[in-house]
Amino acid sequence: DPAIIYDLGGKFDKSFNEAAYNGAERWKAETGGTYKELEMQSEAQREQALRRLAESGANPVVMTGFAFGDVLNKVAPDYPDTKFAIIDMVVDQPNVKSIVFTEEQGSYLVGVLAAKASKTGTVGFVGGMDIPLIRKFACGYAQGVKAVNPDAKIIVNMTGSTPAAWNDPVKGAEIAKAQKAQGADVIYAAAGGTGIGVLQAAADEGILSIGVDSNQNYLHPGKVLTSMLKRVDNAVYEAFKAGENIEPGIEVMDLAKGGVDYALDENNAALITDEMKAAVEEAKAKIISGEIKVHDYMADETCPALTF
Amino acid sequence: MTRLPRWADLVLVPLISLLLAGVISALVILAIGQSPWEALRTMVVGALGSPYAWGYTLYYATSFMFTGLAVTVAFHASLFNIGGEGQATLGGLGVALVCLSFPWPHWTLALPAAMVGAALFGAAWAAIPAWLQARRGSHIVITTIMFNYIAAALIIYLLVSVLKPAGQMDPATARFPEGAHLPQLNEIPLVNLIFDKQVPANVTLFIALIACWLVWVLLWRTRLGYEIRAFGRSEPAALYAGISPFRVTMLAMLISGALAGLMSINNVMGESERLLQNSTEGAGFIGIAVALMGRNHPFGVFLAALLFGFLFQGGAELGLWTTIPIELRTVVQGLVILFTGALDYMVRMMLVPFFRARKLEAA
Amino acid sequence: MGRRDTAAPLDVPPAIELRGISKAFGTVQANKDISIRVMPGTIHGIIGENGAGKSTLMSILYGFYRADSGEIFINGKKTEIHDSQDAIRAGIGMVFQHFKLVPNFTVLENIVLGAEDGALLRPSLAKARRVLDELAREYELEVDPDAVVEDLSVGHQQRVEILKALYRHADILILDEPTGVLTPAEADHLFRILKNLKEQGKTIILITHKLREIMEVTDTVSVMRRGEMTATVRTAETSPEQLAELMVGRKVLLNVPKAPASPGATVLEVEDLRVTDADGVERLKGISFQIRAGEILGIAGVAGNGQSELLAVLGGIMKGQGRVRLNGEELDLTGRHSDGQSRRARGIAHVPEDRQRLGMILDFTAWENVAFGYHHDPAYQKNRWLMDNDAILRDTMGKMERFDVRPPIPTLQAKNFSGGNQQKIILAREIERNPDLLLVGQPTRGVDIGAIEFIHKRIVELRDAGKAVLLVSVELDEIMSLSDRIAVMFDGRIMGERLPEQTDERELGLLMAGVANGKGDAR
Amino acid sequence: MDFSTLVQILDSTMRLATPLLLACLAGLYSERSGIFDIGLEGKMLMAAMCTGAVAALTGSVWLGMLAGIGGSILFALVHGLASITFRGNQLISGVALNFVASGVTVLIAQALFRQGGRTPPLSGDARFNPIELPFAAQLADIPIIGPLYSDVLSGHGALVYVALLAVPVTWWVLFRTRFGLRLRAVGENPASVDTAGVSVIRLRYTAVIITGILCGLAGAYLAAGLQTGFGKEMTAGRGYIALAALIFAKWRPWHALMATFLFGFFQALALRPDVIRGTLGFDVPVPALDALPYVLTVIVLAGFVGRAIPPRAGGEPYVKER
Ligand SMILES: Nc1ncnc2c1ncn2[C@@H]1O[C@H](COP(=O)(O)OP(=O)(O)OP(=O)(O)O)[C@@H](O)[C@H]1O
Ligand SMILES: Nc1ncnc2c1ncn2[C@@H]1O[C@H](COP(=O)(O)OP(=O)(O)OP(=O)(O)O)[C@@H](O)[C@H]1O
Ligand SMILES: [Mg+2]
Ligand SMILES: [Mg+2]
Repeated sequence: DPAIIYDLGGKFDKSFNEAAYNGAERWKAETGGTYKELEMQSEAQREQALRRLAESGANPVVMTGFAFGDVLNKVAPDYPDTKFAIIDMVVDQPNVKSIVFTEEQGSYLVGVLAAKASKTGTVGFVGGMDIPLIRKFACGYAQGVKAVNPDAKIIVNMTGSTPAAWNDPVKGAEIAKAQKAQGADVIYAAAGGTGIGVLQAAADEGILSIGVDSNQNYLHPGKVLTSMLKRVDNAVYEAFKAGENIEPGIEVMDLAKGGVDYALDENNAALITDEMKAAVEEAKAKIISGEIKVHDYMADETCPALTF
Repeated sequence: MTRLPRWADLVLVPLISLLLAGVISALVILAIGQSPWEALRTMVVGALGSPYAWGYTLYYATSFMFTGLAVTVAFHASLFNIGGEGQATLGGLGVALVCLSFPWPHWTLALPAAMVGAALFGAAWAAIPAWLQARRGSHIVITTIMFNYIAAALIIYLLVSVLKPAGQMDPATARFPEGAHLPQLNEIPLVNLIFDKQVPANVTLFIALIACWLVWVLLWRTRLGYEIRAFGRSEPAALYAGISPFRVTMLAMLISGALAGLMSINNVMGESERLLQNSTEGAGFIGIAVALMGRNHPFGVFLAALLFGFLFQGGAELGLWTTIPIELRTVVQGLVILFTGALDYMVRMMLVPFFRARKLEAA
Repeated sequence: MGRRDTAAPLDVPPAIELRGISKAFGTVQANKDISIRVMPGTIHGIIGENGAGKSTLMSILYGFYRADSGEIFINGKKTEIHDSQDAIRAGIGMVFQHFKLVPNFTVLENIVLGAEDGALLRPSLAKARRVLDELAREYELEVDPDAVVEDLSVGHQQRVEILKALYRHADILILDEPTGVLTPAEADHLFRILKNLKEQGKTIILITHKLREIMEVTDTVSVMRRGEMTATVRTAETSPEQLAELMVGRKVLLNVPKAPASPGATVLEVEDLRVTDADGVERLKGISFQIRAGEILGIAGVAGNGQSELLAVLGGIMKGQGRVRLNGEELDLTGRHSDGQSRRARGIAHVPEDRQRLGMILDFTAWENVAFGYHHDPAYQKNRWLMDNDAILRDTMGKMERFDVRPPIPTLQAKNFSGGNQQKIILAREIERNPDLLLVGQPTRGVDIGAIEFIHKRIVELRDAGKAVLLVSVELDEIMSLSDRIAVMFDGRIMGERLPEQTDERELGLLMAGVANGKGDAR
Repeated sequence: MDFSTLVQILDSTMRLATPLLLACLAGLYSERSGIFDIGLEGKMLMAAMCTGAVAALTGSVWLGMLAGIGGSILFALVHGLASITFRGNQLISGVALNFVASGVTVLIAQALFRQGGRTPPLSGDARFNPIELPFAAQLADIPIIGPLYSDVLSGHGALVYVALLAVPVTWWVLFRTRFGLRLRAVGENPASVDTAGVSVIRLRYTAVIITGILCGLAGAYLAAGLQTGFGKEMTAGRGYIALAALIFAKWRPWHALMATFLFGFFQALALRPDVIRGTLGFDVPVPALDALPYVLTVIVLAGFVGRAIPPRAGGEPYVKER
């Protein structure tokens, strides 16, 4: 059986891990198969969890989150017959598949929408843990915003510097309120469970928010502008489907492959005008065609549109 | 009130407390619509069913022996050290600094050095609450709780801002050099006949056993131990006997902190081989339950540590293979502490009629 | 033993009647089938040795403890007293041996506590202030209603306790050893108040050890021994000698046979010794005396006048200022060598006043207690690191035999020995060290007559072996019979020194009350 | 830091200080009666779970709050049983109950909702909705006082005002009523209360139940005010910070208000590292801010800033007969 390990936020974080859960469930519904799953409770458990799953014969073992990288590097060689897949991190082992996303492209798209929807010309970004990966989101977002409104002000806040930052809705809400006070009227939350607080506060305060990873539009219908979809669900689904024959190596899930996107559904249909839609679809096409190159923060740890 | 015979006090009371905790846990499991029997079976198989399972149980038990002994030593000086968690955390820092500061050629050299680092850092973290208790009368329970939180904050800061290697995203130190790798049970000749798969239990287990014995010697065979016990029973009397409260408080807490710190040899050096956030996983707190359950005697601590190793590993297995959340083990742990530490009088009262009846029969 | 009942007038029921009261604490039978009748408007005394069960009996009457069996009648009516509320409702007030006041409350708040007039405090306090004023004038019980209790002297705290009872309209007032902490002058004032109360028709029960007080104020008196009521007699028809005999159950042997002292060289010289306690109160205010080899110096005084601190500072438990020389060499009073270990190393042994709190660890075994304080003794060590428990065990068995400790089981926990045997273990430990100076406080407190004789004999033997002994006791008899010289302490000072054969209890009593030259007419 | 930023931070402070204040006052009643309680954390957690669950099931925040109070009182009674009736070690009982709460809340939430130990998100009437104080809109334009009134004070959930009100009420109860006098007395010298004919046991149980109620409110506010539902370990040490505040406040109600607002202010500041950098000109590590309440408490405990003397009978079971 395949197995999946969720990171600290837990599988019901309505965001990153939940997307992975949805992928696994979709596989289950379609194939009728069973899978093992595990939620991390603490940093120190990662190794035991990996080993126990590998021991139990699970194959492949999929894990969500960069934090497994180091441990996987250590564990993978001990189980050469087991295939592993890790999302958001590159682990160079013969039996590991690394799946990464071009979050900067998806973030660019929602940045375009944010700039179009903002009346104040100030937009916000709330990140989770302050790591290059999250800066990559922020940087792509900023590029999208600036593409529409070069004078826009972008307020960036990170929730914290530890994994606890993925799961701190109180702090998310307080940061969102602070950003609103500074003039932001659209806030993009790339912060896992913390984002729930951001979306809630934005809805309470009557401003717009942008969800992340899963489609979060439904959380506050008419108040969430859109969501940056990161198809972790697809990644997990594909990995489960490939089963033991999963191909090791690096897979980049980009916009062209449908790895990232923005969400449009009945919950936000009223918020996205035709003009906005046209703009974002144009940007999308240009990115896919390569006409627009969205800078990847992690390539050189710099951002043309933002200073951290 | 009839007094219980000593053996009842030492054996029966903890067992009945455990039984009560078990019964209530079973009720909780029933209440959430699961089968206690199934839960127990999963735990037993997962924690005791194979050498591999034992490898985990013993790994956790090793940690709990250290933290249990830490609580025990302080307890005999009538100091309730709730700070094991923080002291073990700091011990981990000591281990990490030692392991990373030098390209260790062989574990036999790295281990003693790391032990010194762990003990020193753990003791240092206990020293301030100890001093505040001895000199300023600040209640050690409150100060050690505060120091747990301060330790957590300190480690986060250090991991994120100082110790994290460039380019790494998760807050952890670099990996320790190969030479600092402690042999795991599956890597030790002879022992590896039993443990044929890689298990986290490592040579620290033997150090923990030695520590149990040494603590027993300390408490019941040395002058310092005598002074610690005397001071713990009666401070005025200790003063009369010329035992310095300051000295005993400091020494007991330093030893306690050092023991808690030494735990990090097991988890930081022996298992994860780098310092992580929350590396202790609550072992400092479990030490309280272990000490209470073990009646503050090193041998009791040894047994209780095995029990809690079983609970911890078994609980992890529950989380892994059943839909019973892993938090069940926190509940059991809390109930054991409650019954052995706070409701022991109730347990005794339950036993008294039985012994009174026996006495009457005998008479 | 002849039992005589008070002949009561037939028309008035007794204010208090107890029938068949029994009470056990674990294995200790504190009260055994006790019956007693007290007529209204009288002062009834209860005497008995330590631990005889007096406080227990009164606490039962006050509802603080519950009797295992027995009945209580108040003014002829059977009354169920389950808690203190019931007792208060029945008109009973009690002043406990250990006061039951809230130290950081004001006098007024303490008085009102539990007797408030409604859910709000202000009206209650205002009323209490008025009533207090009346009571104070009526009974000479002045206290400042706004003073914080912990700032008051013991005598004043006691007044607060009495006022508390009166405020609750007590017609029956129980006082448990009220004079133990008072100077004779304060005690006299108290007795005036009691007589005054009696004239107002109140019934009073007075517990005390002191025969003099019984003879002075009571109308009737009951004697308790070992949990039993041995007799009740009219005070006018008895004598101190008879009461003493009733108390201990046989003729009292007051004097230990001892040879005259033959003092040698000076062992201990104390000069201008001062001690300040943790609260900053000066407890010893410049004390000087000497003890020579082969001599027992007895320190007499009302408890709380600095005797405890004197023992503590000499024994290394407290720090002090001044000069103390042992065999001509200065003792460290403040520095590193001012602790108990250093004192023992210098040849000072110490039998503390409060044996259960200071002298031993009740949870330790007898043998562990034999090493207590001497755990550094080379004879008790196996090597540099380890203690030699077997050696201590062997030593303990010898000591138990020589001091007739019963049962002679060294592995028994100290708390399982009776008080007298606990004291013997401590004495064995300290005396067999053959110290140059023995400090001994209240050596026979709570110890039965047989053991008292034994203990006294050992102390005298030590003196005869040429050692110096400093004896502190609140029992004047003990001081008189053991000491070669007597010093009387009052308020942290030595009021005077006397030779036992040239003084009497009256003179010592005056000195204890702080009357400078021991002559009543001096001030 | 400009004024509007300050208003912002004070606004956050109000929200973040509220659970601390309620828990701190909760601890005050218990400890004033002589029962030490380091189980505030667990009671809050239990209350948060019960509130989250019942509010989610019924859609009513008020029913949720009642459930929260119920759950908290249950734990308070167990603590009372251990420390009053069975004369157990109060510290150990508190530690134990925190563990039980930490685990059992997740177990129950998981069993009820199967969402990883959370309760479903609350919205609408299942949460404490903001209350506009009278004239908030009209007064908003008055300089300084206006924003302080209409942005900081106004616009919070009901429990914020309940917490603020609880301070004078507690002071009044403690120092102006018969119950308060007895409560203070039983924490200082239970024998004095006992001999005065008042039941020590009943007084202490009453105090412990009040503690349960206030912790219940604190937990309810966490789950349905500050957040939108219960999450694992969501109290995040607030019970211990409240305990720290109680010591900091030296067991006095008005001081408790100040201490909890100070600690709430630190928490609010920790959310705004940018403001700290802007004001101080250098970075203060967020962990340092997180640790500040604990460090301050240790300093107070050390007696360097006025000695904190707990109620004298605190922590000791009342035993008449040995
Ligand atoms: N609370 C208690 N628990 C257990 N035993 C007790 C308690 N109070 C008294 N005792 C025991 O009961 C016996 C009688 O004690 P009580 O205090 O009544 O004596 P007493 O006559 O008042 O003595 P004293 O003159 O020393 O005050 C003693 O053996 C004592 O140790
Ligand atoms: N805590 C206890 N546990 C068990 N037995 C006890 C305990 N306390 C006292 N005893 C036993 O009860 C008996 C009575 O004790 P108590 O202290 O009242 O003796 P006593 O009659 O005053 O004798 P002594 O004159 O020697 O002081 C003793 O034989 C003692 O061994
Ligand atoms: Mg008495
Ligand atoms: Mg006795």
